[in-house]
Amino acid sequence: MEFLNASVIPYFNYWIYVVLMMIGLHAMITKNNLIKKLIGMSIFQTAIILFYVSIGVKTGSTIPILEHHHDEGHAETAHAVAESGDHHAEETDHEKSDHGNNEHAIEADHGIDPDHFANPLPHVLMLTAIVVGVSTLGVALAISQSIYKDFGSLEENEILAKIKQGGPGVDV
Amino acid sequence: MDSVVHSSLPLWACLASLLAAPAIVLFRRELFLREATTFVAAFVKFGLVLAMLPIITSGKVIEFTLVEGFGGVVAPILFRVDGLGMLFALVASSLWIVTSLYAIGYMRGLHEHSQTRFFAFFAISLSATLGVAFAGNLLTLYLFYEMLSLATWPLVTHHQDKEARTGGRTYLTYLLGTSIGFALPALIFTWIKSGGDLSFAGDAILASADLGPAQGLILLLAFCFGFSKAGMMPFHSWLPGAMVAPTPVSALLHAVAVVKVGVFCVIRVFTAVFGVDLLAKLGVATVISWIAAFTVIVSSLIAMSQDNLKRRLAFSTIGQLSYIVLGVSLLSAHAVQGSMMHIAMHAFGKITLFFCAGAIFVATGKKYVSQLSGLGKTMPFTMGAFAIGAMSVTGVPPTGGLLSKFYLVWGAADAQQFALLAVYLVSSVLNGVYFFPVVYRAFFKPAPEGEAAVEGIREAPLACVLPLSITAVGSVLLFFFPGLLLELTKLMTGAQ
Amino acid sequence: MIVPFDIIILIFLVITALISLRVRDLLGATMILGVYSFLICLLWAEMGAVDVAFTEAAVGAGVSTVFMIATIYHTRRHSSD
Amino acid sequence: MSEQLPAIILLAPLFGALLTGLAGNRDHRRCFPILISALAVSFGCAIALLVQVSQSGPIDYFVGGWNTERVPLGVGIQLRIDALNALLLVVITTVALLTAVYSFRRAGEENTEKTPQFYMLFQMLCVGLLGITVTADAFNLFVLVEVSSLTSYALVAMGSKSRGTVAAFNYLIMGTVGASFYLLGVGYLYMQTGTLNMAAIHEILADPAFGKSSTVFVAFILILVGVWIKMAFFPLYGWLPNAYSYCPSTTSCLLAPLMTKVSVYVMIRVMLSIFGADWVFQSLGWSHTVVWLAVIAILAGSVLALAQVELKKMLCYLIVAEVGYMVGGAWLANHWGMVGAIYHILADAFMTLCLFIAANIFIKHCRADRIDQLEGLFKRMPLTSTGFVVGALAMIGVPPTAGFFSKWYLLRGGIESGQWGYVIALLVSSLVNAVLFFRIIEIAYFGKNPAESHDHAHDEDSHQGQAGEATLLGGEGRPATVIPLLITAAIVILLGVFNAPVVEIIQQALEGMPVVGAAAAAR
Amino acid sequence: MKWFGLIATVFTGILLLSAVPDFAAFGDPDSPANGGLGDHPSVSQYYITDTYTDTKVPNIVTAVLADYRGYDTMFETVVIFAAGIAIFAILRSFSGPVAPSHPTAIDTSVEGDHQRIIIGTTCRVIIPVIQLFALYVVAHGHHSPGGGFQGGVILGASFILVALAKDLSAALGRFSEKRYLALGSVGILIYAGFGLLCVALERNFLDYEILHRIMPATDPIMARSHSMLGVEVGVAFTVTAIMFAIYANLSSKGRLEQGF
Repeated sequence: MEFLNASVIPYFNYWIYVVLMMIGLHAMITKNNLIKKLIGMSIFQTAIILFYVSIGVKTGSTIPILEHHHDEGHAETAHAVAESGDHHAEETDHEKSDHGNNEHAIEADHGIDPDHFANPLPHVLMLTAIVVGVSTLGVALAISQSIYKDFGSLEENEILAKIKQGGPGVDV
Repeated sequence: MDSVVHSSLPLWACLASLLAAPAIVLFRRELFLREATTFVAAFVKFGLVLAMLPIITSGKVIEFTLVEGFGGVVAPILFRVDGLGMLFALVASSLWIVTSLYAIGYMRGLHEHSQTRFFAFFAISLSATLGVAFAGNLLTLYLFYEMLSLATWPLVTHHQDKEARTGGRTYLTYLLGTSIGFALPALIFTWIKSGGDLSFAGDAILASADLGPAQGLILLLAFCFGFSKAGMMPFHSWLPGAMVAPTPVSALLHAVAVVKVGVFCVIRVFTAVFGVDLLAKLGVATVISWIAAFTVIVSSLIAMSQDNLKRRLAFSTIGQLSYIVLGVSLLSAHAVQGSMMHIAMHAFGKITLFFCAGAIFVATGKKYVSQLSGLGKTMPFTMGAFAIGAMSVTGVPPTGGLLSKFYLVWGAADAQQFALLAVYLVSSVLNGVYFFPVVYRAFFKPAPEGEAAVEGIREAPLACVLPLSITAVGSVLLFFFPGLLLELTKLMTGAQ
Repeated sequence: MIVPFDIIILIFLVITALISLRVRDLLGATMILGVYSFLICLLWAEMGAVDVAFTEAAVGAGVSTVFMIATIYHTRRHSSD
Repeated sequence: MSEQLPAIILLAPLFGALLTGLAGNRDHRRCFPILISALAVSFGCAIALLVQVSQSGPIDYFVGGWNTERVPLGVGIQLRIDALNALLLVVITTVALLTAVYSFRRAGEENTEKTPQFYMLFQMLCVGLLGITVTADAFNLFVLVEVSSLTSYALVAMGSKSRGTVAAFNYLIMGTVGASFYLLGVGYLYMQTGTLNMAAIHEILADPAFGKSSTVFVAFILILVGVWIKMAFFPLYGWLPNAYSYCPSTTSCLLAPLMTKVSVYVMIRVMLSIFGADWVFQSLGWSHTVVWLAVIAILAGSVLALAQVELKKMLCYLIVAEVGYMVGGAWLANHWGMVGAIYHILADAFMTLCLFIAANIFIKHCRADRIDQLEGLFKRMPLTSTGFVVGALAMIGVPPTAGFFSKWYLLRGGIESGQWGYVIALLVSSLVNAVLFFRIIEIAYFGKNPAESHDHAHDEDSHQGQAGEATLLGGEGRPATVIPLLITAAIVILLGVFNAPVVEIIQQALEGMPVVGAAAAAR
Repeated sequence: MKWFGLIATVFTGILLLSAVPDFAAFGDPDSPANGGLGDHPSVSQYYITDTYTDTKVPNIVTAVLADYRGYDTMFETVVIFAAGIAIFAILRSFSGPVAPSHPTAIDTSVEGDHQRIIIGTTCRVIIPVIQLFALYVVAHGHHSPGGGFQGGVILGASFILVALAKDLSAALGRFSEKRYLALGSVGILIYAGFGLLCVALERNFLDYEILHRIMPATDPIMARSHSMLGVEVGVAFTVTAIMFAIYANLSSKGRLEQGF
């Protein structure tokens, strides 16, 4: 129980991500059916995404979207921001003031406390990873359809047996 | 110190035959033009070599850098002509002229196929040979050494039959295997030990390197076996295998160019890589001496048992090559001089013998010693030349072989190596034992019954007989006029 | 700290993953993979990664399930393992 | 405009691909000019970059202009071109250009109705490879790896051979595992350092506190294993031989020289630019183990190559062995080993290209891919054979080809670091290569075996009928296939003869990221 | 293979777990990734504090995605596009129509036509809503979760729904192969075109700031914001096209006839 409290509970996300990854990897290596391999691949990839997202979590933070009353018109705020951007260049230290949900606090950027927002970078990266994942899945499915057309099967052992026989559909 | 002349002559001498190769291919339909090209290239080459001779004899050295080395990254590709290189180049390029003539007679006489390819690769091989002769550093040497192995492969396997295939396989296995397996690592090790210097100029490369006896021995063995064209046992069996080649190839390449490139490299290793002083200090050269001595004796014994004439000659060559290696490993000035001279003397003698073997084959189709009875009557010129060649190789006056053997024995005496001196003497006797029965059989045994019908002189074509006569005369002349050779070899040993 | 909600979802994730790999009916396996995707998308939303969750909902639970079904439809529904 | 070259070099093939998609579908003949011009622009950029870099040092390029004073490093994506990747860019664009010329009409025959798609994938693959090379952002590298992998899966699967499809599936599974491992490794690094920029990570990891960090350690292993899978390093090579030998010929000419080499580049980049030599060689201290793995890779690759009867398969196993050369060289942990590994990347790319083009011409010509069916080709196809022989000699390591000099540097590194196992493995593999290639040359040179001559008699006749011996090049392939081969062969030789300036540039690259790091030098 | 797989998996698992105790605690705002290391402030802090001043986009993820790391996103789009082309290249077959007698794995025989009517009507009602929502997701990505990619997927899904509800040829009638392939290219063309425009104006690739010179009524910062919308639209185009393309090919074995 002590072990649980010390190294499992605080890192529970990471433990589960490893477990999911192992499940996925094991399926990718050992499953006989190609579609099952791909299911394993999906699990494997989501596990990695889970890991990344877990890095970016901050306790007590909110989603990485600054609240913003955008009914006040863009041009005006843009102007203000441009000014404050210049202003900012001189001030380098980020003083930590209270997080304010009002327009003003956003514009004077040093009013934003980074600890109040989840880390956006892993999210961005994982958007890309998801896209890559679905693209790979699509190509893999296309290849499996093509394999099925040639071999009439999606079971790896049957395909290998057919290749060995040099049976119909196999042009070696 | 020798002064250096910068000139592109060595490059052109090298390129003369290389550039001829495409021309030969181009004229493959015009037999006359093709052969004329070969001749022109041979003469041009010889002329270029001769043009360099006065510079060399005046004690200078010609250098030419083909590709620069950058900041010690890698050695440059560089030509450097000195006495030894000159000697070798002279022998190779002069004999090419003769061999070209002989090859035309031989190839036409036997109606060989793919003559164009034959002549083209022959020319490339000569380029590589001269490249080795003129190499200015170990890298360049290695480069042309490998080029020679590869360029001669199509010549060895010329017949393209099963035997040629096996012979060619052995040939490449031994030559490439040893050069990649031993010579290349030895080369790189030298490069590291010497701190990035591979040049033959000046002091020996490893003269000031920090090298223990064990390392030195391993390195030396790696070089000597790596340049297995020198035919030291146990890496000798490529040479008998290569005898499947047409005779002109065996004659020029496997009596002169290729094998001499091997011993040439070994001499370079002894004199320019290690340096006599270092070897004397390490005391490892005796190992090589004994390996060479073993090779000399054993190959002579094997030669006696060979019935195939060309194979007998091949084993004789192996023995003679080890003479040279043995001589240089004695580390005495006279022995080294003798070794260098033996390159030339043996070249003339052995090429004569091969020419004769080929001429016999062209005229009668006979390959075996036991078939030669009575041949002296039908082919007197050929067999006469054979006798002279045999004398030269054995070391009987008045032939050039005597001189070089004399220097070798002298050197052995200088070095106080009387056991090795005995090896020289015993093996000379053995040489006689395996050559003179051939001559005796040809001249004094009656022809076998079935062939008695042949009357008068039935020589091979003139193009075959003329070259062998020239080289036979050459062997004799070298006995009487060895001045140039002595001068060139002195340049080398004097410089040490 | 981790809220119990997380723990429950995480455990369910493992269970769904195992089931989808165990089930021999590929159509069922795909459906359960959809459930898995949906669960993980909930988890991410809870962790503050709304954009990722949104994408996963659209892609993992939506489109890729459709892609898989399209393939299974043209091949074999039954898997040997 | 010249400061925009790092972006343009990738954008040219990208726009090429898009234009091919828009314009090529209607008329397939438009594809080829677009391809050539796009790659030519890239090639020009690569040359210009190489010149620029070798004269005035590395170029930093910040996409989106995120390099003002107040923006910390790593906020935007940085492209960085030093001498190392400038060389690689030249190699990639040259190989791509030569393969493009080779594909003229060939691609159309192999993918009749999908020619535009083939060319689009071709160009996107180039985009991916070039992008991998120029980027200085660890995550961006992953994205571009996926661009190149995804296109290469498709290129492999496009072929008409059904085994190619199966191979593509395996390739995809392995490739995804590899890329995912890399991604995971980058995640671990990000977790410890908070940035994705290679230089920034390097700066943080230079702190000795990270020498013992198990996270960084695991990150390194993950990245390394991921890259090893991608480059088919020995125990992880399973996907490669089938994928490269059952794919269409143009694809094999493009993938075989480039994919593994670029992965090796990534490994070197990760070792030197992200983790740094100090960390990799000193803190980790694994170089002996990895070099021994490389030794096994070299020997296994060579032995497996010996066992093959199909020409392209054999070449594929040789790639496995060559990968062992490069990994071993990079892990010798000394200057010359690294120089050798990098030089071998260049040399091997052209050697492999040379052999694959020649092999493909042979195979097309004989309509057979077994080694023993290549009889008598030298007589019929002297030019192609010359190209093949040059490639073979380079593989064996005969001077003055590039293969010799890469071995020279690798051996030098091996001897200097006392890794005798590696030295011996290199030599053994050279000898095995000699056996392999002379077996082929023998068959091709000697013509048919007397025993089985009747089988192929008709084949011979048909060719005699077509061309006979009347013309020198009667039996040759199309000029569009033979010319790139001869250019490649010439490059193999020239790269060898003029290796010194190339090595000079490599050394210049290594000045920026020394192999023997400060810690080792201080000891 | 089974044992090898198990060993490899377990080994990987142990390796990964071995590093877990070294991790910063879950949710720690001061972990290196979140809070930075000593004198190296983490880049994510910069994103959170400065995105609004830099770009005027409240959704930090969108800003990072389309601007700071826009280069990544462009290639992410290229990945999608490549996948579409790849699937076309692998699967598309132009051979003549084949009798639809091939056995199908899933029994789709619907009992009677009335179900089809129900589905058809429902789809007719909801598809416009879905498409409208998709456009909203694209356009509103600056302020709320979403953006080009999510919107594109939804838009693509709406076409897939058409194909599911009626049949593939009906969907292809609205969105033909020629069109979706072109749209895929155009999407990236828009994205890369924005980048190239910046190059043409002598700034670095994708440095949108300079575009205020040619965009009416903007300043450098709003130029960033608007350009992001532009590239998101490009992403949406490509994703829409390719999602549908993938489905169309997968569901008809590359013949683009019936589908299911």
